[in-house]
Amino acid sequence: MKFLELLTNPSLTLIVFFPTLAAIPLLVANKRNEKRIKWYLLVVFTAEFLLSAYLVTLLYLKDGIKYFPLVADPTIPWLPRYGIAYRLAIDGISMPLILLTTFIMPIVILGSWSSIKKHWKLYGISLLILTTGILGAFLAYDLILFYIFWEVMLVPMYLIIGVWGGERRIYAAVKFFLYTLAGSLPMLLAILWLGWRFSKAAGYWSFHYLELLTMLLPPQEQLWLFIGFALAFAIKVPLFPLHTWLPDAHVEAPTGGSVILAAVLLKLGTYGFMRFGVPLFPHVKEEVIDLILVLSLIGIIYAALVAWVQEDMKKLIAYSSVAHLGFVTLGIFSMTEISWSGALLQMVNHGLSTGALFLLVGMIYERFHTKKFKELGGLAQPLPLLAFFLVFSAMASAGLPGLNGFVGELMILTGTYIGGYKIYTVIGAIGVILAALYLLRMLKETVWGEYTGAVKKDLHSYEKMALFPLAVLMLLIGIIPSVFIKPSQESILQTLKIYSVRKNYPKVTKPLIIPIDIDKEKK
Amino acid sequence: MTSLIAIVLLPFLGAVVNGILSFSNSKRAVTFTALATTGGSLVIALYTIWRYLTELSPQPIEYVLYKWLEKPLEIQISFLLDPLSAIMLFVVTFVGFFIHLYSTGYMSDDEGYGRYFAYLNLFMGMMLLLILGSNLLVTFIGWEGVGLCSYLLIGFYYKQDEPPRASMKAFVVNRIGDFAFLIAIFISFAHFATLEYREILNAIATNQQLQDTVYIFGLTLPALLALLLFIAATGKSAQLPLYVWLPDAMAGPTPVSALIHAATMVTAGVYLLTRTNLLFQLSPNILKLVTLISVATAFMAASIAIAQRDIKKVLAYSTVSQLGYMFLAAGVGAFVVSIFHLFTHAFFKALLFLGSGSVIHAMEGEQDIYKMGGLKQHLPHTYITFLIGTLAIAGFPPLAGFFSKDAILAYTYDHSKAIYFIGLITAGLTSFYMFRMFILTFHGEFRGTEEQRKHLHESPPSMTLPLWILAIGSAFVGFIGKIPFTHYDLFGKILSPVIVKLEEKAVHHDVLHEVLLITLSVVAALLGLVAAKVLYSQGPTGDERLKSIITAPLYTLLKGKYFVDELYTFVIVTPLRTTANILWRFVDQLIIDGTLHLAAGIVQLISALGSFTTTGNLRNYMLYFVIGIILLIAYTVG
Amino acid sequence: MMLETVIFYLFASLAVIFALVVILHPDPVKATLSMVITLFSLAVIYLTIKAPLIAALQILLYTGAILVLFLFVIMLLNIQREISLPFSKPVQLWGSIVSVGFLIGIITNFAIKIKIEESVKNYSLVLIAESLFKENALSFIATGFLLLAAVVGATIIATKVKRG
Amino acid sequence: MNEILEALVKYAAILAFMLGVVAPVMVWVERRGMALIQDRRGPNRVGPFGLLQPLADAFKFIFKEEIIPAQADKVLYLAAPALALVPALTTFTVVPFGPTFNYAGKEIKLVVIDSDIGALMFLALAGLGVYSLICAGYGSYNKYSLLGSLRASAQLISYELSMGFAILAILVSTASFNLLDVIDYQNSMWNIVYQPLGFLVFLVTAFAETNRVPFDLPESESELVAGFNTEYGAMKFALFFMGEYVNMTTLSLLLAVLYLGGWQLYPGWTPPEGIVGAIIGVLITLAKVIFMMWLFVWVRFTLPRFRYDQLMKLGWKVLLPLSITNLVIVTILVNKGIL
Amino acid sequence: MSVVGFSHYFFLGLILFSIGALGALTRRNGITIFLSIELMLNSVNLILVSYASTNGNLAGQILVFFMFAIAAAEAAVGLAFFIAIYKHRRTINIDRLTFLRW
Repeated sequence: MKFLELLTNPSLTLIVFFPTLAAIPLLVANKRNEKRIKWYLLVVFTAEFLLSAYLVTLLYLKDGIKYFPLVADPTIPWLPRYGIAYRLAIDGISMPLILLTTFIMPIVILGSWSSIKKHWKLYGISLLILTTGILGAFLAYDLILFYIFWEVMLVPMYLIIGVWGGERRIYAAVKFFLYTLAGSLPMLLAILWLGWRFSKAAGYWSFHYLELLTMLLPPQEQLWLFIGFALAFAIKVPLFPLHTWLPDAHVEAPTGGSVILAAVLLKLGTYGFMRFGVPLFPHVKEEVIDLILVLSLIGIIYAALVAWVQEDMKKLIAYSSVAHLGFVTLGIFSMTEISWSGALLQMVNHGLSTGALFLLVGMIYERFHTKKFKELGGLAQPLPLLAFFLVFSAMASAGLPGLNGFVGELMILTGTYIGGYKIYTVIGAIGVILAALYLLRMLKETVWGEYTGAVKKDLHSYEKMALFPLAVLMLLIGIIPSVFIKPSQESILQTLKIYSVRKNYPKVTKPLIIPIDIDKEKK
Repeated sequence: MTSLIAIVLLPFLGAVVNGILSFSNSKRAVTFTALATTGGSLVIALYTIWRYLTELSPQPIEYVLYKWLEKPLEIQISFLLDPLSAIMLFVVTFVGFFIHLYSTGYMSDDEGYGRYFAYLNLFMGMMLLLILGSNLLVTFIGWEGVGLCSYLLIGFYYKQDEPPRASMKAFVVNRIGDFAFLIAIFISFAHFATLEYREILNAIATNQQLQDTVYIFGLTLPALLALLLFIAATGKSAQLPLYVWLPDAMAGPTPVSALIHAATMVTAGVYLLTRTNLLFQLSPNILKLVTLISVATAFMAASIAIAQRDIKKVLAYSTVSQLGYMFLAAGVGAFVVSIFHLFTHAFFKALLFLGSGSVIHAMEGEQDIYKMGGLKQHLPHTYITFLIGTLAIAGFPPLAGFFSKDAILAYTYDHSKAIYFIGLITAGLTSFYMFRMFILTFHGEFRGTEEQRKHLHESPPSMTLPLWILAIGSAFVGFIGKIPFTHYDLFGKILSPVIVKLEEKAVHHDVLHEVLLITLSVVAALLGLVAAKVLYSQGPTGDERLKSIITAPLYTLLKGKYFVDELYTFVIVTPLRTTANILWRFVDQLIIDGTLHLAAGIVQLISALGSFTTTGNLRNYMLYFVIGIILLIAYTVG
Repeated sequence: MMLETVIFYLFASLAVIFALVVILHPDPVKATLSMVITLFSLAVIYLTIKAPLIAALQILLYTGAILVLFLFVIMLLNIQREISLPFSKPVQLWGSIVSVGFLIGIITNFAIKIKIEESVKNYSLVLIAESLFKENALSFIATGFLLLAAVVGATIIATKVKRG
Repeated sequence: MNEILEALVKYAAILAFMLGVVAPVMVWVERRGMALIQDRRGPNRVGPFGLLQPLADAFKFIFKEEIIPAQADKVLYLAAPALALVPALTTFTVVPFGPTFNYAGKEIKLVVIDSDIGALMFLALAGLGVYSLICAGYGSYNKYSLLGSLRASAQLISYELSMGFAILAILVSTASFNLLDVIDYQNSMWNIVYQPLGFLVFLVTAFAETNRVPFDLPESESELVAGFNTEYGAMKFALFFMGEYVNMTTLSLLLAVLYLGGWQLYPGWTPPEGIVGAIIGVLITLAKVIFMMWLFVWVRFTLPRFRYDQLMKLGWKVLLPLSITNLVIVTILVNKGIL
Repeated sequence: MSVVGFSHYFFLGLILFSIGALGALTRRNGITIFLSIELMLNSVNLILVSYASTNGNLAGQILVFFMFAIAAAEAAVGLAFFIAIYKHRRTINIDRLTFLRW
């Protein structure tokens, strides 16, 4: 069985399915001693991170080339009749996101160490399955497989919000589930349509991403397919009008849940745009690209303003992540190499800074059992370390130079400017001011000011362990960003080259297979 | 030039160590690290400056630390040593060190001691980054870093409710300035694929075509860049539109105000202008704008200062107006003189702030000059040094203030008579509010509470020593610059390579002309002194008399700081907040969520309709059944 | 041949009359008994169609077993005569009459269309038995299981002990 | 037309024999037999040896006043006796009572209807007996009669099942429903030898079907005051009685046909030609029937009555399994080709 | 069979069927409805057998043979239901048995 073979030696499949395998012993674990389950989960997730890190470095340094090549697992045909096969591959674009996911997971466990009180076993299992879903989605190179992993993610997340959430968790969980599902159905239609058209053009069925890339569809058709994909990803990102599920989901989700949601789940939307949205449909009309750019700009300004007047700390951060991801979509759709690498980096940055912010909110909630600004204030005096981390991550997410947020925003905005969208850059830059506005308001409401409450214990050991790596990474990306960007440069360049080759190709009236060889293509 | 790296890294190191120490409250260790690091960087700086300036023809030295970004965006972290940065380096490290020394005394009994010095060292590091950076990015990192530290330091006494609000205001207003800086970075990278000053300026200088074609909004590329950088400068150096944060910044500890809001940070704008003076010289319309704004700021700030009661507020407004002078010099093209005025201002303004610090220290935090008076005999050292400072700033001949201010006025005179006249009035106003404050605090009888009187004591040597050094500095530093009637201009000579000379300007005008200008400025200063003496010799009642002179409404206008703060909140903050609320309540919840819930409602309606048919009565079901069959048969057969 | 037609018309009318009694009579016992008679007359009609096996089975199974079961249940549940009009709300009455009438109309116009070709009847028990156990063996076994299920089901439903 | 006529003639002959001869003789035999077993004299007043006693009873029944209980459901109450006769008068049509012989060039079968599903028809019609019991019980508006009728019908149904299986076993071996074939099949050896178990089951169910003594719980005099026919007097009661006797004879006839080789003196015996052989065959069948009738009467006055639960247990838990095993054994043997 | 054609049987079956249908639709008492359904069933059997035998094939009879089994099973279970309902609700008048609804 090739699949078992893949599972035994270090391969992408192992990374993806290791958590699910680890979930099995959990099934038989005794529900009561949660302590052991917690430690087990921590060990599993750290092992997962080390495994993925090891494999990534192994692939990266294999033949000494300084960029991250496209490495694929051997494909296992699944439905040969329709060309659906189990294809996993990793390249520069998905590598950082994979590492982010596996890096965040142990932190999520540490974050929810004491905040999750009941059903740890179920919590553990849903987390493990969620990880498999996310990693699978990032690595899937077959559209159907991608869709399957895309759906697998939904259920555990729904459970996490629904079971361990706050008061209105059911409403939030259902809203989250329906929203994402409704979005992903048009995508399924689009995928199937693509596969079908490919069978018409090439004579044989295939859902392989690279093969689909060689096919060019008439512009009108491409537009509709693009809308199908864009809807699913826009909801996930979330793009402006479709974002109302995010604040509810965040406010109601437990700490661990909202960290994953912010750090990783949102990135799937943007990753989707990068991988499938843009390259597959080059002839999409200019107005559509402009529309998305305008929407992301609105997203930035709108979310920043709304965040500024929020009463609930977690909601403020939720809206801030809407703003940050507005930047990312801005970067993606200005279609320049700089803005793409900036967008990719910003995805990771946002994961780290907003993840840290959510952890801190969780810790505050554990101590004061409230997230409302009116009831908080003057944390610097009783909890100096927590205050330090809060200020640090707030500054990072506000885009202070020297920390990670700035690098991403700088590259995105420069890329957008070079991409020819001058006015958009200026409006985007205003977002930077507003970011400072609401984040500093948050700090004023929570950290500074007079503290009259009871003596609270500062950060416990596991909380420090959760926050410290995030802070270090934020600083490192800020100071030496080139180390983090260089590996994924080549893949971004290739994707954009493919995009430009397909874009320059004259428009076709019926599906046509065009050979794409990037090297021959002139710069 | 590893020394540059050492200078920059030492304060950062200090910041980290102090940060850690701040959790354990061992004051001695903190003091040691703070002074060691800043002292060390001062010594290295002096040595490098001395070696550099004494060379024959000092070429700018560039030292690349490492590549910040490679593939798409070619940026590296690199430092530049040239006359301009040397001077700035001297100012920052010299004044910085003595303020560190001073604050060991001033902050000795504050429990956030470690945290304070961590922030201060971090500030020093960031400031050095700003002035030594060889490209726009490093400057920008320093630029925002300095903003962060001012935010942290202003909000140092976070327990009270005023500092946090002031610190937030400062950071946001600075951020608006930085927004323009960011746009400048994008443009420069888009057009020159690099952020290095040298490369950008060479590219513009050599490319004639670039200088003429209109880039956008009727501005050529250099003009646009100049405008953006000027907006950034107004944000940082508190010029007219964005100066509101500086007076509120006084909520921070006094040494902070001295270091940041007098000597170093606020001067960053001037440094930036001089660094990129080519851009400004190529765009005369921008220069005209600069002069206008700067002279307006100078005059307005001075007029507000005369009606202020808080000692630090008066000094804050005086800083704003002195900065107005520096920008005025830049506006009229005399970049050397603006840097010279920056140089002298650093000394006497730091001195004045530290003096007021020791006054406040003695009066246990009392800052209202109405409640002081007669401190002459209690604080002799502070009294004398404060007097030297006031004389320097008022512009009396032997002291530094005279030389730099007079040079500025001279150049403005060449430029345009009207602006020279306003400058002259501002000079008079400056000496008036300075002496008003001086008299009210040190002369007349003590107006404080009994218990404060007992407590009155001279500050410890650790505070008075820096006062004396700065006093000596502000006394003699004037001679470095251009001495009227002579061709001796050491400062000009040092800075000349940095300033680009487009076309020869009539630098030297006849002696008579000079004499006239000097007498006029001295007379203005004297007038201010006399007026202050006359009005305030009997104490604060002088204000009523002043009110009667300049009509009541004008006085209230000045006292209320032209109500600029209220204007801003009314015009910008409240509308923004209401739109935000509308957006959230109305758009987010009502429209978007509304449509969602509407859809859900419709579905529920349809399902309710469906359940109506299931009445539970068997007979109905059978009837439906039969009807169904009939339809079926009718369809198939009929 | 006269005898057969006489027998047919006699028993046909008998069946129709007693069928009407079944649906009109308020007393269920009387209704069931009239049902016995209708089915018995149907069995006789089966004989006239030369299908004795079906007739025998009809009597054996239907009248012999099922209707006895009905009677047993009626007695067990002690169902009284229906007091008011046997029919419920008039609107449903007329509704059903109209619909049944409509149904008949459709079926008849369908029935007229089909053409029947008379052919020799080669009825024999052996032939039936053969086809029963050869082609339809499967359904034979299936009916066996069905009956088993029915038995088990009926006993459980009817005798479910009320717990607690 | 003529074979219908022929069937009618045979039907009339047997009916006359049954009602005219069997019923009165059985009444006498039963009363005398009972007396003999109970070691007392039977009725001897009316005519020599009480031979006219049945006539006397008949007169009594005919002239007795017909009483109909007030609350009784007239239709059901009156229908019951009629229904009792239905099975009685129709079941013997399918049973052959003599060998086939050809007379005046035409072959005559001594069976009323020679249908090839004779046994099945018998079972079907036997089943209808239940209705008379139910109508009687339900119609006579009397607790005891209702109870009696329900018990009777339950008994009837359960034993009908075992009888059905027993008959089935015979039919499996003869591979035909036609009773004439059954007799021909017995040329080699009578079924009593091949299927002793089947014979026993059939014997017991025969008693149950006719509600005879060991099984006459429903109209047992002592507990239920004559069960379902408590309310019936006079002629109605007579009808029930007659129905019962006719049933008895038919069952004995059937027993003879199925297990005792019908008109065969000994297994393999073929009657002499012509009408004489027929008459000898009929006489032999008659002898077997009389023996069976005597057995009925004999058993009636020796065995005690079953309690109702014993009755039911016997029916379902003893007889039914036995008959099924018998059927299984027979099918296996037939399959192997032995039987 | 020759004199009494298939149409006679067909119409007899049809009449019986309609009577059964009417009974089922209008009666209130559960058992009577059940009876009329059985009646409908038998009328269909009748038509089936008559049609099959006129065409000379035996499929009809076999089908009816199975119909009996099914009718028996259905009657058994149906009556069991009525008994259960009766035990629970003390009535089998279907107008009152309307608990199976939203």
